[in-house]
Amino acid sequence: MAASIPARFGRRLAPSVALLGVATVGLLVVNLPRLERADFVFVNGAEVTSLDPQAALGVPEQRIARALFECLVERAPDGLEILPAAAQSHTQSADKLEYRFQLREQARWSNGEPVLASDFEASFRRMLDPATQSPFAAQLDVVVGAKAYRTGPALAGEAADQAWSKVEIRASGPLELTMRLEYPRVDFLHLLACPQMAPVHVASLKRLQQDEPSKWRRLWNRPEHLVTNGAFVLVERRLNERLRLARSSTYWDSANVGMASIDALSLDSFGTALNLYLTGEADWLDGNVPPLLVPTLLERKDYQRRPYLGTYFLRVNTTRPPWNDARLRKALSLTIDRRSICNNLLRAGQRPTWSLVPWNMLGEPMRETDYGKDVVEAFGLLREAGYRGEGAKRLPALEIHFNSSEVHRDIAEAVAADWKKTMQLDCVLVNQEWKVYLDSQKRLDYDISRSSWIADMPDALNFLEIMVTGSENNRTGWSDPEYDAKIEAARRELDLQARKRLLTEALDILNAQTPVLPVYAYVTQDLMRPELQGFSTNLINDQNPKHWRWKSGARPKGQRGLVGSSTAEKATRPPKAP
Amino acid sequence: MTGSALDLPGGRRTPATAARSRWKLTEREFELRQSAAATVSGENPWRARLVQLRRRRTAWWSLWLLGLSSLVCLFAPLLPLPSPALIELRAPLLAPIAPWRVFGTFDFQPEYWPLGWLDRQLLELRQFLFGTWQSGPWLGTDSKGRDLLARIVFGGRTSLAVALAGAATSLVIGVSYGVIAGWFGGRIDRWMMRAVDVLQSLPFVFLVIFLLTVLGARSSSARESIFFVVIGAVWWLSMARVVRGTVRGMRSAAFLECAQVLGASQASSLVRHLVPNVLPIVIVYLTLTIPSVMLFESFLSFLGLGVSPPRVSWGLLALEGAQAINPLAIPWWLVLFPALVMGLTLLALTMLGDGLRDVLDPRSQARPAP
Amino acid sequence: MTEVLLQVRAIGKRFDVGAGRFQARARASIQALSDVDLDLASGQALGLVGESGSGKSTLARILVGLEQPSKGSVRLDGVELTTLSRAAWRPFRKRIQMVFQDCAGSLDPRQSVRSALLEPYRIHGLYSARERDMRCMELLEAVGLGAEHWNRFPHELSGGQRQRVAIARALALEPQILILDEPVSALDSSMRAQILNLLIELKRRFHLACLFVAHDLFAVQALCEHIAVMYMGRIVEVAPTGALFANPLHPYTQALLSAVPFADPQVEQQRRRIVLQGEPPSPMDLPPGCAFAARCPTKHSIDARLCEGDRPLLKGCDETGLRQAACHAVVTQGSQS
Amino acid sequence: MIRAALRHLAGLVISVVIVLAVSFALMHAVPGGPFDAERGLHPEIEANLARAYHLDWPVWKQFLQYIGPFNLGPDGWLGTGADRFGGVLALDFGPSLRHRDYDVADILAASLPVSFQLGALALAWSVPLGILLGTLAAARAGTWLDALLRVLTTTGIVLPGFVIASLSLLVFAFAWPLFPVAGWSSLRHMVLPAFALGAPCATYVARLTRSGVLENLQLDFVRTAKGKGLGRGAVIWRHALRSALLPVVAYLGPASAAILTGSLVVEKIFFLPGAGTHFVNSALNRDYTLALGVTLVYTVLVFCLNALADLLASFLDPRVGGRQES
Repeated sequence: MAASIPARFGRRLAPSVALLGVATVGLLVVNLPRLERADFVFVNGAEVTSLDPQAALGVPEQRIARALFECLVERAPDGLEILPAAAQSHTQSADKLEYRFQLREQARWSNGEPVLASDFEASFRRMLDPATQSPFAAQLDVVVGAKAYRTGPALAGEAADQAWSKVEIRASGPLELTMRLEYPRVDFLHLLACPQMAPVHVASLKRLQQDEPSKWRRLWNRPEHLVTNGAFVLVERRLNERLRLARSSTYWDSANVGMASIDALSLDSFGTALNLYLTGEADWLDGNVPPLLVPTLLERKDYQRRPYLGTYFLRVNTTRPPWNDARLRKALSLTIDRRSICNNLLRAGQRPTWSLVPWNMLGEPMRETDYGKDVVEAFGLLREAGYRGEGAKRLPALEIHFNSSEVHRDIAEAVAADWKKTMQLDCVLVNQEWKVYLDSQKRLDYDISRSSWIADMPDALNFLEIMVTGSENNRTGWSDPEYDAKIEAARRELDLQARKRLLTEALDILNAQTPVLPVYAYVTQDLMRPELQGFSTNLINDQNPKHWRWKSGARPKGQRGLVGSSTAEKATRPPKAP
Repeated sequence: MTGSALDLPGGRRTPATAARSRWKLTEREFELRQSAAATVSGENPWRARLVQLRRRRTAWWSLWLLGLSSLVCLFAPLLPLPSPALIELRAPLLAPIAPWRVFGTFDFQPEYWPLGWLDRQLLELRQFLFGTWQSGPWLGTDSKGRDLLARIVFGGRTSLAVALAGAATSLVIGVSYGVIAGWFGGRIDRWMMRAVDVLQSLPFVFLVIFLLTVLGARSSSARESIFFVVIGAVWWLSMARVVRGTVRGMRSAAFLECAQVLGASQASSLVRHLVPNVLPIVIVYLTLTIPSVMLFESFLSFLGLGVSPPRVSWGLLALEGAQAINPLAIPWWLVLFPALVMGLTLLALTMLGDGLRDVLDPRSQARPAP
Repeated sequence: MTEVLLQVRAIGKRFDVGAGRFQARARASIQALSDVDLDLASGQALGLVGESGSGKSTLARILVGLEQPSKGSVRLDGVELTTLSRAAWRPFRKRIQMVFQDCAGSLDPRQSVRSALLEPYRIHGLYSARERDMRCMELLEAVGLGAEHWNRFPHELSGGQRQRVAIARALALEPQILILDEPVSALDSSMRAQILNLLIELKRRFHLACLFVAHDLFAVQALCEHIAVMYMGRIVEVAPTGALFANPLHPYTQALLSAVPFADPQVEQQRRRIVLQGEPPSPMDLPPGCAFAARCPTKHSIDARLCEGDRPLLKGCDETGLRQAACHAVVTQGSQS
Repeated sequence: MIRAALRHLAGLVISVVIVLAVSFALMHAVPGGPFDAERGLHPEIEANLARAYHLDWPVWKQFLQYIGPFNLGPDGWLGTGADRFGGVLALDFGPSLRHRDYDVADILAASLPVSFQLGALALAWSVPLGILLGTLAAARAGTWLDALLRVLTTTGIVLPGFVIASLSLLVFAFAWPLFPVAGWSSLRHMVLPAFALGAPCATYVARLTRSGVLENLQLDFVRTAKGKGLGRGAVIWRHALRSALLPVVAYLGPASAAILTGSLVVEKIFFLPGAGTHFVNSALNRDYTLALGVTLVYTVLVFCLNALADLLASFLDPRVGGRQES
């Protein structure tokens, strides 16, 4: 093969040329515009699945929804009180069935349009519309006509308006919204304070739908299209990296919003988050601190722990013998050395709990017993059930399911060790990938399955509701009509004392039947700059970014990394009104 | 020469049988010759390679190191180590303590995951031999107070087992596939190799996740055994390629045709001639496969799809160590020792592989060893 | 005449070339052999001589079943061999064996001499273990190797020794027919003489019928009673060895013979050298007439159109019919002589 | 040449179809769906979602709808009106089931450049350095330098990627704060990830080069060059190295594939918004469309990189190029 001279020359140069090409292309291919460090940077956990508040399923999504949108009412930063928000006031009828909300005159959407009652009506309608597929639609079932509308056929035009007219959510004036309930609920305002009840600007949505008929579903919550009524607007969104929020100039209370810009990092690896925090590139991170680190962090001033309305518990498959015997389940529960798990394994101040409802929410005393006695009691139950003493039956081996995570594994190991020690019960640990784990729980294909429940409202009912017969969150096969009745009664009970009594009775039933084995009550664990103010300390860790502010003069700036030069003002520029 | 050799037809009077009888050996003659033959031992190619290997010091040491560590891992329950599964939350994260300061304690508690029969026997023997004596925390303890040395030794068991099993699976699949493709050639070969091409461009993380979830969801204890199915299923591709290439090169080798002329069946020439000749390259490849299987295992651990607790593997230990690193607390021993052990083993395997390649690869046989 | 053992009739072989991934059918084919007839009589040796590429090795391989002919038949004692399956061939392996050219490759590098020699017995399940050993030892002795080679491996043997082992192995099953495919061409000349002498001896002692394939006449001359000359897949001349050397009929044979150096310098000096002009035709595209026509020095003396247009057939050229040649020119000569 | 290209293309098409079909089948066979969550969905809403994404269809029908630009359902792939999904053949990978504000194409467009940049940087430093070190080791074969380089270059192969990443982080971000710990916005951010990702590649290239150069030094033409009086350095650089680079070039295909896989680890540790993250997460989240989209792109990518490496090898080596495949 006779190569011409240029070809030979090319051959000699080819490797270097190729490599140079790779390098330059590599450098040029992406040039992420640098962002000035935001006023406040926090680690938000996994990437938010959607900015649509009506689809805001998890904690990360709800935080962002809180920042971008404002509900009719909101919770006080450090308590259970309900404060006015988008609605400056509200009234209830005497029978507690009708609510009237007076909206603020000066409230504006980020595109400059006033926030009207009709916006809220349209927004609730959108939430209930089956085509929206909002996972929260069922929460409004208490509103007259809502259930019929959301389970009805997807309609359009005249017929849809017809159907909607039967739902008692109505803009009774430009700034007055009326809602009517089927039965009184004491926690209705709390429900409305949840981020998923925030309004979206349906009018701009409809406009976009006309302009971009094929892509509007995914375009409307891009920075250039998203219209919000909250304290912040979306400036930039980088998938799997960060959300940049900026103070909204059209917000009615904008003068009192502390942070000019906020970055929410989509980062769910604690190690990396900690690295960012320690190098000053993040100001707040919360989440599951690896127990290994807890002792080290405990010495730091910026590591804070507070009670959190969450329970870690084990579900028992009550459809599988012999675990359909409540005595055996109780024995399982009694022989878990919760104190050891909390003190030795978790170490961040989690509290042992014997009740699904954590942190004495119902005022019942936290059960303080010693493990030795519990074990003896468990032996008694076992003997009663015929699994101890003369001619005892042997307990079959148990499978403990948990999703792949070190902490879950450790707890499962500890529990298995306890049961082995006390009941000579052999346990097989089954480490499952998350979705497989959920699936086996859903199909009741397990013996013991690790679970947890985090309340989205500071209310014991929120915990107890999950064990109702047929609830999609029950997943134990357990059912008790008496329990169901008590929960149903508590839902409609307006008298707080009576309601508490009903819930306590329901809890007693649950404790006696033990379809779930509560292990510990969660704490929040925050690593946060001490200079941060306005941080909410409520039990459900419901943060409203609007209140966050730096102690005067403490605003972090010029931290290394992330500092750019060119686009300084971009972060604070409000989006243009269309 | 011409004159004498050019026999006339009359020269071949002698009947064949008569000719042969003259060549018959008597028993005595035969035994004499046999004993003479016994004094000369030919240089078996395998043994020759072994001698050559011994001359390569790094490879030879690697072989010893690997043998030794395999032995240690195999007889792990016999060693007076603390239990690798015993959680001791009162004394977590102990830094390594030199043997001359704390040589051992009498705290042994036999707490393990379900052990096999052999391991139970070994454990009993250990208790008989050493009682409750156990070595001190020479390499420190992890966040749950488990002895790191014991975990490394037992983790080595898992890792080596996974690696060996994975390599063996890839061996079986790869060799049979490669031999079939190379042996039959033609259209079969083309399609089989096309399939390998396709599979090689398949991003196999899905395969792994799929197999680990679907199969692992049912039988938890069999997770390790699923590993090698998965890994073998992934790693046989290049093995198949290599074997196929060798077989194709050898298919026209005269000694295979000789065997055919002698009347050997296809199967028998395959087993008798082809396989022994393909074996060296396979062995070389195997020593290079094992490290990558071990690395892959650690990669799976990183994704949370590794061995299931309370069992350990080196990959898992290295991951735990890597995750424990942060600027606040640096339990260096948690990352150093597992990485060191894993690194050394893989290093030894690679060196051995290099040595074996020099010695066994037919390409390198032609030229003298450097 | 002695009985005919192996009868080769009208063997033709085409090789398809250029069948690629996207072509089911071949673009062209090579005619390696066409209409080859041979008889191999028991205890007699036939030399098959020709240039490389003339198809002689292919023929040898067809005879032992390594290749399937495109047409024609090979009969051993009247049994058709070409259609036999590999398994059906097995009983005939004891009667017909082959020695390959590549003495380095024909022995498995990972087999010792002993196990190589034992292999035929193992395959055919003959004899007891001790008897096998004994026979192998005999064979070893028969090919002139000693007990010291018993445990050796091929890489420890010289080329000649390897070929001896290969011959011994071919003889292990006591065949009647031995196909020798250029058994000495890979050896240096002193080795070559030794092996040739060994073959002559073995042929006599074992009463072998041999087909000795070689590319030079000199090698076959010592062993063979008859010689066949091949050119481009055809046999152009068959003759008893002495007669062929004394009076080659076919111009190609003459050319071949003139290339053989003679030991006697005087004879050598006086000899007329025939240097062939031109290239042999492409085997993919053989001319319709005599394949040798383009290079034939005698062509011009006869009707060139006849040579180029009409393919000469192999015909008897003397009274006995032992001498045959395929040349238009020879036929006329033969009738004169 | 054209025939070779066609052959590659045919292989690619077959691969893609098989990969898509297998992945689709695998994903749907794995337990759990995209909308399963700790907090269970109301059954009606779940059914609603399933209907909207046609998850209630038989798998084969879903697959056909995914592939084809034809319309199997009453409303196309995605629910209502004009908002329908074209299918892979129309180069439409559909909407992501998890990142519900994005199309799969958007996600890929946002994340692939980052992965690509990372991979290119890793290759750009590791290959030349590997070649340099390998040549150096070969030139000084048998000396302490060779031994040192050998140990060094083996370390890169035997340590898992996450260990290298963590250690480099510990040393160069904490102990000696030269580089930021995470993020992807300036050249300084790219140093550590590119290092961690490229290290195994560099070591492998070094080993390949070393053995290649050593082998070549014994070849005839190199000896001839030496005989002509060329200096040892010149012999190595001009002659031995050039043909020794062939295996390196051939390795570039697999290397790029390895770098794509490795980027998964590095992206996670250094918090980079690359595509590797989606690769695992989409499978774990049962984000069917995204997972298939990523798989598809990676298949094409790996395939093309291998083909490219082949091409480059044949360009560099006249023997490879001139030889007809038998």
